[in-house]
Amino acid sequence: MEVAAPEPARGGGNPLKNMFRMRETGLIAIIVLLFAVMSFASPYFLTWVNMRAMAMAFAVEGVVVVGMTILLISGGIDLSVGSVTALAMVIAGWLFLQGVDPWVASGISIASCTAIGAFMGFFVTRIGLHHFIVSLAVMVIARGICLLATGGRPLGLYTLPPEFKFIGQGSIGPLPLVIIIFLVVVLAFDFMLRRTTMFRKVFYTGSNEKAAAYSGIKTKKVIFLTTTLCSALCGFAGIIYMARFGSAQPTFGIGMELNVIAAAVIGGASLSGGSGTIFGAILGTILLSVVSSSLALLDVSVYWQDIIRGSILLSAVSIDHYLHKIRA
Amino acid sequence: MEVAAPEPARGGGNPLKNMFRMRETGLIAIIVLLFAVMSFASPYFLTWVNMRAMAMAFAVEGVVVVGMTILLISGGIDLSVGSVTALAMVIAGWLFLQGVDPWVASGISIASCTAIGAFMGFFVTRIGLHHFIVSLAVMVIARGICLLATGGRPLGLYTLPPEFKFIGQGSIGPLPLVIIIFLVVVLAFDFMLRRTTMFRKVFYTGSNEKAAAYSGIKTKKVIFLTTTLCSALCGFAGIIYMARFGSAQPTFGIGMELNVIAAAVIGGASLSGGSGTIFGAILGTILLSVVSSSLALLDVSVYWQDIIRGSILLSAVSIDHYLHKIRA
Amino acid sequence: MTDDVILKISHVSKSFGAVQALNGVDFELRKGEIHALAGENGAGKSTLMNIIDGILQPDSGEILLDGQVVRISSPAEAQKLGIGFVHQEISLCPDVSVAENIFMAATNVSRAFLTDYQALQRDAGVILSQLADIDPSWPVRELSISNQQLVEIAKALTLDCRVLILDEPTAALTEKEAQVLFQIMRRLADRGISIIYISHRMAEIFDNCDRVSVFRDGRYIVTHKVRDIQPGTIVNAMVGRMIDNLYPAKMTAAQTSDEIILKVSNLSEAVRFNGISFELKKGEILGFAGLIGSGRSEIVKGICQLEGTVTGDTWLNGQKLALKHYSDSIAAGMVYLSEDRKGDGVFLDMSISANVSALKLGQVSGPLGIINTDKEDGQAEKLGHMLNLKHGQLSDPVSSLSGGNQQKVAIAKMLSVDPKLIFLDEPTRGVDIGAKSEIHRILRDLARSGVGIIVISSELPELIGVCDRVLVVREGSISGEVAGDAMTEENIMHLASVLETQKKTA
Amino acid sequence: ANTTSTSAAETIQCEPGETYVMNVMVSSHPYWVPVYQGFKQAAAAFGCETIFSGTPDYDITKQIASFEQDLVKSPAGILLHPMQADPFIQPIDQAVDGGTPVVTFAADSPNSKRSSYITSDNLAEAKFAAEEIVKQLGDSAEYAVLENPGQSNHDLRVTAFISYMEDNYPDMKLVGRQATNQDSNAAYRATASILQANPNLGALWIPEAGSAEGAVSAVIEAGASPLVIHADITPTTLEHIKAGNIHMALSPNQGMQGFLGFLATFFAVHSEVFDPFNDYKVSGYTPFQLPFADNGFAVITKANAESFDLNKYMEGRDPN
Ligand SMILES: Nc1ncnc2c1ncn2[C@@H]1O[C@H](COP(=O)(O)OP(=O)(O)OP(=O)(O)O)[C@@H](O)[C@H]1O
Ligand SMILES: Nc1ncnc2c1ncn2[C@@H]1O[C@H](COP(=O)(O)OP(=O)(O)OP(=O)(O)O)[C@@H](O)[C@H]1O
Ligand SMILES: [Mg+2]
Ligand SMILES: [Mg+2]
Repeated sequence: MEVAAPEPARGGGNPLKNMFRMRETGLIAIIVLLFAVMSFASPYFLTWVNMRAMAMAFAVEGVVVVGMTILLISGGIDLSVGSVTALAMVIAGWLFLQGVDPWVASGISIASCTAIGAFMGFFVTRIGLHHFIVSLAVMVIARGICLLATGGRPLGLYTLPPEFKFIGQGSIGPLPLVIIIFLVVVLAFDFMLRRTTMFRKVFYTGSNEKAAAYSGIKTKKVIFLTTTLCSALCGFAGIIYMARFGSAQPTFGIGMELNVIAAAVIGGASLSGGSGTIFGAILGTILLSVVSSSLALLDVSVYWQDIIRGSILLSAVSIDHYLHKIRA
Repeated sequence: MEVAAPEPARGGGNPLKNMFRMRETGLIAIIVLLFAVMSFASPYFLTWVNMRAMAMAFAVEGVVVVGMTILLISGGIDLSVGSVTALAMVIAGWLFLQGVDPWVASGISIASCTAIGAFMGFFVTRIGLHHFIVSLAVMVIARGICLLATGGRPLGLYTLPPEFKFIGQGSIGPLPLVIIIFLVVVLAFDFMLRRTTMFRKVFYTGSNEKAAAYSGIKTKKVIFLTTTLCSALCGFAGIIYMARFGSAQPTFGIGMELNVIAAAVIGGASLSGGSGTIFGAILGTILLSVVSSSLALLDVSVYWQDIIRGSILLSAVSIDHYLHKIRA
Repeated sequence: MTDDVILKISHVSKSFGAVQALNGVDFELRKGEIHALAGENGAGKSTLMNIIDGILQPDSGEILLDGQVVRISSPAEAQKLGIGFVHQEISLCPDVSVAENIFMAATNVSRAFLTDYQALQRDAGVILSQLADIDPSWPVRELSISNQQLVEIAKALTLDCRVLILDEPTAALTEKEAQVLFQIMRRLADRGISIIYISHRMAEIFDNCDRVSVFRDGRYIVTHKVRDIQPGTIVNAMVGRMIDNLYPAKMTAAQTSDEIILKVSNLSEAVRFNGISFELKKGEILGFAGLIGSGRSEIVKGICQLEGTVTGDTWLNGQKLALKHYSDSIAAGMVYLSEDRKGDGVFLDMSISANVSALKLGQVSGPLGIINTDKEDGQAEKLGHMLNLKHGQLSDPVSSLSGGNQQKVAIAKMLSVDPKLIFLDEPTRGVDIGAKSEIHRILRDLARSGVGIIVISSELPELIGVCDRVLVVREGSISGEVAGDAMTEENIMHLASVLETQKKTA
Repeated sequence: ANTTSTSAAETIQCEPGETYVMNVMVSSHPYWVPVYQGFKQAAAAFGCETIFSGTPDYDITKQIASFEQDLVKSPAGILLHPMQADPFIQPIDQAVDGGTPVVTFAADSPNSKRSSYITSDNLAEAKFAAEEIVKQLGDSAEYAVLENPGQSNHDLRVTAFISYMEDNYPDMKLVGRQATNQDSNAAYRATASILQANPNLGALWIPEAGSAEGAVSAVIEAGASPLVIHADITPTTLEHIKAGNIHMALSPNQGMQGFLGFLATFFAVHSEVFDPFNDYKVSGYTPFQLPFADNGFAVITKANAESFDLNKYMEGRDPN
């Protein structure tokens, strides 16, 4: 369906790197433009406090975007990210309220989310169902477990020890720990995805599963692992949210999946697998989030916000696509 | 990604028809089983009134499912269906409150939705963006227009003339008009999709866009038209909802897209295009809807409903897939 | 060459539903030999190779490697056992670079934590340099089908294998590249590597292979030493009868007509070709020859408005054409058979009937545009029979057919519309010798009945055997024309590559 | 926000540019519209300026970001509807410590340093609905509820209703309890099924209006006549009340919520006019505190329905 424009990497140096770099310059330009416009429109925009508030708004979701991007590259998709993130909060919060040490509770919670990912991976690779339908079912089930465990009410975790809350609320120097964690996760996975042989297999599998299998790659294993990794990162994100909010919310993350997938796609990930970068996906996240934050800062009427947001999204993607095309 | 298993239709007669028939027998079996279990579990289940109520619950959404299925077959997807359906209600309702004749208002509203579909089709076929991202943007924009036009408040249309409300609330003999409309739309499109040359091109395009172009098919036109048709059917559905509820709700249909896509996929539509049937998709709709209605009829605890629904969805799809595999 | 058997297939059977693809076949491969495998389309060659590579599991029978019974459950395992496989259908990852594709198997087993892209490219460049001029940094989706085929071959050369399977690797290659491949194959065999070589081109088998085994209808028939026999023996074993005339008789002087079917004048495209002018006379079959990437396909696609923005004039049967879209071309009776069968020739997951009718649905539908499935099946049945299509049900997806039979479906699709002019791009790619001569005969009959036929082929003997006249394309323009006795491989090759030599001497 | 005027006690007024923010989640929801009108009217009385802010999404991260962005503009005070209690503790405390008083409304963050909390008493609404049902049907009928698990005020309306019934009228029988999540089609489906399973259903309590719209369609189609009572109001349910399809609606007094919300915020900012008999001076908190203020609710029936048409009310008013 997608007729991707050719991307010959004619320049010198590492051509693959060049190719990736090219993919994202358009998005960077758009974001820079947005920042420029906003700093004229509002004197508050370029303040440190506003920047921090905006970064805090996308940092944890960014961790989920990382998992989703890798899964998309391998040819999968996951609609359950919102529910699983909420479930991570609920499991850890519930255990904590039962008297379990919060660190242990978090470990169990992340392990459970990983198990959910493995469960989905099993249905996809062994039974042969499509990611879409499996993750949709799991999205509903995980939300149900959240409601069942909490009776639909948020769990107040005000009593979490300060060392634990530090994950979500503390700062090292001027930088909130949440943002540091975000940066570490993003940089680590970006590097691994670009450079390690392990993650190259993810690209091969997503690009042409048959060809990859013919080359001896255990493609089912790859898909199983990317599915599991995505859920595990949701679990991790849930724990950070819990530490940040000091509560576990059974209704957290409803509709998150579309936002996360959109971010990855804006950043160049293909819904049919085989291409995408973490860096691009994070730029997509930043774009979406900064637009929302900016509209809030400018006090745009709520009734206009959606219209403006949608239009900016559509124009940004079109411009990016156009820039990409003329450069090729 | 999906390695479609071959579907040999060994029996005699019309082989295409056989193939389609085979695809759906598994689903039919599952639905029959569900009906059997339910009629034991509740004495009210197999009553005419309950059947009618259950049918009313999915009939209008079924119209949207038809549009989505055709779009999926052509290789597209539409996340904006819920918003566009709501927008249809809002446009028609708003015009009506301004004094426009409700039939004229409905015509304008459906035409506007069709234009939105054409707008999306333009971005997909001319600019070259992916359906996912375009329809996501339109989903947000259409919702924004709903909010802007109504200030977020539902429009009370209690004063709609009875002839108009008849569309949504009237019956012909024992059959509600809504169900008759649903049946007509489904049967007409099912027939056309299976048998007409026009819709055959949709299959060719979705199966292999390049090969279709190399067969002289104007694939962009096909995609443009299926995209437009899907939105037009959303517009039509919105008008029926309006006549039925006597109100226009700007927040109607949030999350509808996943339900609708799931129904089509359960019914055998492929997310990568090229296959699917209206009949199957409607069976998918019925399955999802009857499960919800049944849980309500049995008064299952709300906290368990999601878990049970998700599990039934997953089992049904697995069983269907398995039956399909052993038959092949 | 020694006589030790490295790979032995014993009584292997495999069926797909009702289709018995392999029926108790035996096969022996010796160390260091090049062993050809011949058989009609659908004889089960690829199926057996897929079993050896672990892609398919046999229903019964055994595989012995070095005398040991082995169970090969996946390509990964086959690789571990030292089996390499170049597939009949190209299977590369379109999104990643040529270099990465070539070393995919190596990357898979590599213990290195990081991928060294520079080394990959350097090494890929070395391997490619023996084969063709392909930039290893390009994503594979940018390559033409023939270049992709070369990448497939390069990929196999990186494998550290004892048994190398090549399933019709030359189907999309020209003589020049094929010769390079044969040299490489011989070098490998001399190093003790055993090669299974599948091809429908008799000349290749006889020039390059040591032994040949023949399959028919899923059964093993016979194995011969190549030097002991004549091509006729093989053909006979394959099809169960003699084929005396491989190519049909050409147009006689008496049949020559002055009537012009197609006239092309000064056709140009921005980058891919320019100044193309030629005429096609009634009753004649015109050939297009050229090296890989010379632009033959592009010219023909340009004429029927499939690709590119083209300037210039075209007349069909005296009528000036003003085509806007390929559908106009079809309506005018001018159709194109694609060289990329899998990519744009057939709808793999749709039924045979639906594939055949795709070009002109109006032919199988009633007045309201309602498809008459009986008519549709009848049309597929008729054309399938004519082309000797081996298939199960007409409702089966095309993906269930063997490669050569898929090609026949693609040809049936073209013929279904009763065209006035057909461009055939590699028409017999992967088609067996019997069906090939049948197709050639059909082309000749069509030409006699006044249909214009233009054939692009990388197989020079085919061009020479079938065509009355051949135009040679070089770097996007026509560099010469040969006809009659001047139609020799040497003359064509000279015209196709003269510039290269000039360049070198300059 | 430190007024130095000595005559503040006589003419308490905002300084030019003194701005008050009302921050909510799902800011496009019509519920906020009359609340903000009340807020604005009170502000106008004191010559203050107002901003309506928040996030259109049901997303706590975004609401916290918008709250923090409000602070960047240094408003005098903030009237906040916190989507969840605990996540807002830190942001509220940070705001209050930084000199911006925060008042919560409709949902609370009790462990934070917010100075007041204005709400409608969901328990009182639930109790009123229960009493009304018993009054109409006697104390041994069947009833059902629709609900929206996860949204605290809706949860409260339902759970309080059920436990009040169980405690006071043990013969009243709960026969159906379905989640419809404010989706009218889901409510239609659930109500139709409940009516099937319980032909003798006497009453239906719905904690919000969106579900009520769908539920009424099902009731009318089934030809049943349970007593429908719901909370909140929309133009459509209003018409159903007028037509007698819905017995009554209990709607929180939104205008009062906003008006009182402003007053609580304003006096938290201008607390210099107030010197109460307590320890605020040594303990350092705002003297003006309302730990819980009930804004009351309206009972909407056929008789008074005309006054609750929001579209009519908003004619000629600026929603922003
Ligand atoms: N996946 C499949 N499903 C059903 N039938 C199949 C499948 N794969 C192969 N066949 C059938 O098995 C038979 C043998 O096919 P195979 O591909 O081995 O032939 P081949 O000798 O390689 O022919 P060719 O020269 O055309 O490549 C054919 O009749 C084919 O239709
Ligand atoms: N999609 C494309 N993008 C860029 N260049 C292309 C594309 N397709 C073909 N080309 C280039 O156009 C030129 C002509 O290609 P064409 O396929 O017509 O050659 P050909 O003579 O048919 O050879 P082949 O044997 O490869 O089919 C080649 O240089 C080829 O690389
Ligand atoms: Mg083969
Ligand atoms: Mg070519």
